[in-house]
Amino acid sequence: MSLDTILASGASIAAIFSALMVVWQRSAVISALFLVLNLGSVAILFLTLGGEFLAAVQVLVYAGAIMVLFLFVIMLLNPAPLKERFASGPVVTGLTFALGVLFFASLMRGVMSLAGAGGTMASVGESYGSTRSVGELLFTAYLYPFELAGVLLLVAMVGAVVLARRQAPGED
Amino acid sequence: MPLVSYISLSAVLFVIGVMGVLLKRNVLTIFMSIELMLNAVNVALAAFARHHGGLDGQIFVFFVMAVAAAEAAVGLAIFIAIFRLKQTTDVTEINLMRW
Amino acid sequence: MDAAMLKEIGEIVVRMLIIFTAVFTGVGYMTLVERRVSAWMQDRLGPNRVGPQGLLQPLADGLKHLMKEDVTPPGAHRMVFILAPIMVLIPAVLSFAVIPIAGDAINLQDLGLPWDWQIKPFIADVSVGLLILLGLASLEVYGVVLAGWSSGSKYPAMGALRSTAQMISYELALGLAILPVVLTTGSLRLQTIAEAQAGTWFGFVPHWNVFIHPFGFLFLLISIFAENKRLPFDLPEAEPELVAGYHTEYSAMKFVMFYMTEYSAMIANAALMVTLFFGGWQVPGLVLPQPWMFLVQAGAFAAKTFFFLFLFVWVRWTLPRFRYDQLMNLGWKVLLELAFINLLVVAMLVAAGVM
Amino acid sequence: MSFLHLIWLIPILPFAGFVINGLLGKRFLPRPVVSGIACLAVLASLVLAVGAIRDLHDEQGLADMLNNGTALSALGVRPSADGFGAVLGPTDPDRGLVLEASIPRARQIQWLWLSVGSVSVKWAYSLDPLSAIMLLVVLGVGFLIHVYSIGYMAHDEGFARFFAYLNLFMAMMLVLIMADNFLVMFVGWEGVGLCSYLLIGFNYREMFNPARHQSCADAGRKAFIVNRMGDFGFMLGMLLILVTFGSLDFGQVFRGVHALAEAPGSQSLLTAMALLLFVGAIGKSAQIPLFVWLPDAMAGPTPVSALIHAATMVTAGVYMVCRCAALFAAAPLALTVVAVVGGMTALLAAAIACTQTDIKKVLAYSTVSQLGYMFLAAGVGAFSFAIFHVMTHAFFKALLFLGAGSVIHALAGEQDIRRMGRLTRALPWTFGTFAVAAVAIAGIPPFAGFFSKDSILAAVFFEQPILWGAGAFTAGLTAFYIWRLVFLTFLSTDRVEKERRGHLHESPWSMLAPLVILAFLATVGGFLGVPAFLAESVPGLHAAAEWLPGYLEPVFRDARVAGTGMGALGFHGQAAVHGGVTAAGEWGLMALSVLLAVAGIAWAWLLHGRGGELAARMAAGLGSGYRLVRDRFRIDELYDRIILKPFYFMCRAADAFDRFVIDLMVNTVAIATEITGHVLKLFQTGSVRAYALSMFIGVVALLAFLVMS
Repeated sequence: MSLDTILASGASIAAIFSALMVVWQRSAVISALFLVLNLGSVAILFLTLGGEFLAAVQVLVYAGAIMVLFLFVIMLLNPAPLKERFASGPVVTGLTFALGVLFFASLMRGVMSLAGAGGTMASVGESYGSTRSVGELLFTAYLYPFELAGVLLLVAMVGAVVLARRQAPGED
Repeated sequence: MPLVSYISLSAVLFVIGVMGVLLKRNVLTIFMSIELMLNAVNVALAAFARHHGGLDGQIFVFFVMAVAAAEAAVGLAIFIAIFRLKQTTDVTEINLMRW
Repeated sequence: MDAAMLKEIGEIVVRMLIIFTAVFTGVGYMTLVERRVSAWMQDRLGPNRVGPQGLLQPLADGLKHLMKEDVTPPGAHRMVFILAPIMVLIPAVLSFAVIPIAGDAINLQDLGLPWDWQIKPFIADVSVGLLILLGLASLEVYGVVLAGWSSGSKYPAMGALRSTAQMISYELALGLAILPVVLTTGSLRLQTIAEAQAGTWFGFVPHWNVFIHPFGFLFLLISIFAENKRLPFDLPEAEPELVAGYHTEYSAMKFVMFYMTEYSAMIANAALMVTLFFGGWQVPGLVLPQPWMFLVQAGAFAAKTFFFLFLFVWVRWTLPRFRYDQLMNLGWKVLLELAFINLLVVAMLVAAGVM
Repeated sequence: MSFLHLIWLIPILPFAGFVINGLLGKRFLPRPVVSGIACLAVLASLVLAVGAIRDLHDEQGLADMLNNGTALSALGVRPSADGFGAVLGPTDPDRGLVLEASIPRARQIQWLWLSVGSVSVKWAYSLDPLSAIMLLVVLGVGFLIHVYSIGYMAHDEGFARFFAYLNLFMAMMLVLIMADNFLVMFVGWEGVGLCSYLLIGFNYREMFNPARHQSCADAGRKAFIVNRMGDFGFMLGMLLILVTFGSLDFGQVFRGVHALAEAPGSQSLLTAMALLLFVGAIGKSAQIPLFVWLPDAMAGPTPVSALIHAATMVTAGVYMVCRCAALFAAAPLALTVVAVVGGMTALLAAAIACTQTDIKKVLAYSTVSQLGYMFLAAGVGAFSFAIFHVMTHAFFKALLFLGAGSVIHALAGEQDIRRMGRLTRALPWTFGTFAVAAVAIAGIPPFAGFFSKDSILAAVFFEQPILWGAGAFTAGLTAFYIWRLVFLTFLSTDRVEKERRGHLHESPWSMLAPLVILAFLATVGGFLGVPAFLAESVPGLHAAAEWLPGYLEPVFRDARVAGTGMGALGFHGQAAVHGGVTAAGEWGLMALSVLLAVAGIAWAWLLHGRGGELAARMAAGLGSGYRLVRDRFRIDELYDRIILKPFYFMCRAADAFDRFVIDLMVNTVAIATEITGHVLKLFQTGSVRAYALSMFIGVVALLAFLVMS
């Protein structure tokens, strides 16, 4: 077992555990914390997949910005914790679980077909996933999508400001 | 780890996320479950990118993150607006769009 | 475990020993420096009783806090309440892992030690070091939010909200202020950035980024004051309004951890400024045989860093506090735009081949 | 680097003036600054144009630029892709300066504008003798009118807006003139149309024709809509050209025309193209049947009428036909249509002008009539005479309008010539210059109008004798109506209303100076094109013999080669083809036209010189015929009857169909939808989770199906 495999396996276990806890916990804050853990684990998985830039961005953007925003909003709203763990009664919950199992089974059947079809990793060079290589691809082949993503973020920002703005009295 | 492991992990995370969306009562948790699903997809994308030896998958991950950021900003703003109106984050009580 | 692996682990341990020892000592004595310098500025004496010139004061403080009662308020979320100070301290200390303190590696044999170990001037050689630094800086917010939330009390909650908003806001300006350096250097690796600042113009002006990007440095400086919640931006812990901000309810060792975080983040940020804009460990024109080169460079780095630490203290006792809306206006409506314009101009100049 | 490299600046400068005055003028700039910017922008363009034209004819310089490769290697000289001349500038095929020394022509390609499939259109300007003449006329007259406007508009609150529009107009007109392909020309074409609309409706709040409840805005709209009809023809023509030749570039299209003209059975295609383009010209230059907008365009301020609706924009149609001379020359039928339409319009409009009582209306119909002359010239292939007349007409008609404006200004807005008279003492300068213009348009030698009009008539005489008759009669009418105007306005009896008498004053010098300069030009402008036989027999005039036609000859050389018979009449008039015509014949024609002019003036004096009794008696005697002419042949009413009324009827029919047939169908669908909706709404529980669950069920089912199958 190489170091990479140990790292990846550990991160995978952490990721699954934290994901389960996200769903299981009643308190939104604790859920959010476990989600941060999950994101960190996924960042490590990215590292094992050769995406060092991606891992850094995952930490910077997801953990550093998006989840902080979540926590910030949770604190701002500070809702009282809800009593029930799940929204529906036992029957619907059970049925949903059954559906989930069926969904998972279908997915895994598709995934397993990969194992036969040469599910090996290609060998890649030193620069694979480096900031420079990702950046070069991003600013050449994916330039338009990149610009569009920028516009999307701008629109989202404006939208968020408009939505969250408290209306002054007498303003329509 | 071989490709199948990564993809399986991705599937597991995705299903957990789906379950979270379907079962949870708190809108914020539901929203976090959606992030979970997006992450699961990101793992699969990065794994396939590595499998093919190209970087396009990683670029997609990058875009997914951008979209997630936009989504989080707008989504949370909507939650704030709803919370001001209903004083709750319980999704079963938010049904203004009912006929 | 073979010899090679032992050697490797040994090298890493020594690296960590050197840097973390330096940092923790620095943190401890920074508290003293702050108190002595402020006393000096206010024409007082300051702590001077414990040891010669009060030099043992940090130790005494640490012992005092160790023995104090650790109070957990009844409304607190116990687990998160304990987790929060850890979550602020770890990223702050981890930041030092990527900051280089000298140019070339040093062999322990050169120092007269028996081991043939190459000690690199940094703990981890990460090609995205700058991103890691930014990421760690943003992770620090968690501890703050959680501390405020888990205390179950209004003042910490308000303080945490303010801190979070302030830190998120100024992170943008901070990142934008740094980017011009990345643009001209072409690397996110801090050692590369430091190395790129070797040499001089006209033989006496050192080739430091601050002369290329004066505005970037200015914006970074302001952002860092805000990131560290130092005066004039210390709104989150403004004592007339919020008692002590998000760590109001903390006591004993947990409080010490917040205290240490503040100073280690200060040192880390000072080191970051030095590395990015003041040539890091560069001493222009200096060439020495190896053990001395390393030591002089590390010393120069420490000296430059100390200058900024002194600046932090100096400013604290010079400028009054901003109002919160002024702070937010400055961050979003002035600094962000200016930093962005600066970045645009630099990008144009780089594209035009001027830089 | 010569001025030729800078021709792109010529339209940009007025455009910059438009932007500055349009954005800042009203709020931030004082009036002297506004007018200064506007006038200086035009003046700078004029200087640039003069410089560029000088460089264009600097043969040594051109030869150096073309041949001296070593000196200019730094500039990247290379042979142009189509083998015509050489390209100066960067090695980008979509940019640079292309010189054709033989014409001479300089083409400046700015950038690749559109590139769709195999078609690419470049934003390109060209400067050759034809556009040079137009440039000088437009910029020169335009500058004078800008200066005039400073005084005329001094009291108007829309001062900045006016100059902004005026500058925009100049920019667009220059684009039109310097265009190197149809599409760029079309941009200018539409641009000047837009400015025309904006400026006609400049005083959009005021009523222009209270009797018919028309505001100035309505007049603008009428001009715009009528012009659109013509533009539609232009667009169709462009499309046909594009489809046929795969290019809109003038050079390529006309080379294509030459190639196509050789092929059998191509006549109908060429004729169609030419006629479609001519429809555009009809609209823009107010010819039958689309002339109705021009008289109403007099709703605009008088400098606008002078600049746009007399001197420049309306001649764009003539310019376009001449620019496309090669195409028209290759389609003789189309050329005949041009001539007939031109001749008819000239006669008809002159007749109407004789009966109008509004000073600007008279001049408007006069303009229509003169434009008819120009088309008449173009229609017989005498393109250079058409341009000659464009030039002289610009001088004397702009002068007439500005003079009229001066009168209106002095009379505080009075436009009815029945309430004028005896103004010579109060307005000596205005009267003097106006009289010069009147002499010029009447065709009295040696004023400008005489030479251009006489050249046209001489050319027409040998090609279309019937049209010559119409033209000659029109010349007489022209002399009559313009001198009727002079008598009624300045001489005759004093009929000015009392309260306006006191207001009477001579205009300020900013208005008079342009008048004087234009009067000078209207006097001597004709000497640019003295007929050959005349020049030879008058000592000292020899050098001036047909200078302008000679100057333009290279541009119309294509038209000579391509055409058969008629098209050859581009240069040196009829003599080149009709070798048998003697100088005596030409002398005779000239004498006849002078005689007609003098007769017209005399008749005007007889009727209106001292009092209107004789005129009134004559009008009564002519009865319904006179009223028909006075009511402008009731063409507006005719259009109402045959176009608008049926159109409204169709609208009502469509409305009814829409209500009772379409709506019924739509309502049925709507009611069905509503019922379905009532059923389906039960599924809309408002619960996000329910939606998510149902989506998920669908996803699972789909996935299961895909994986299992």
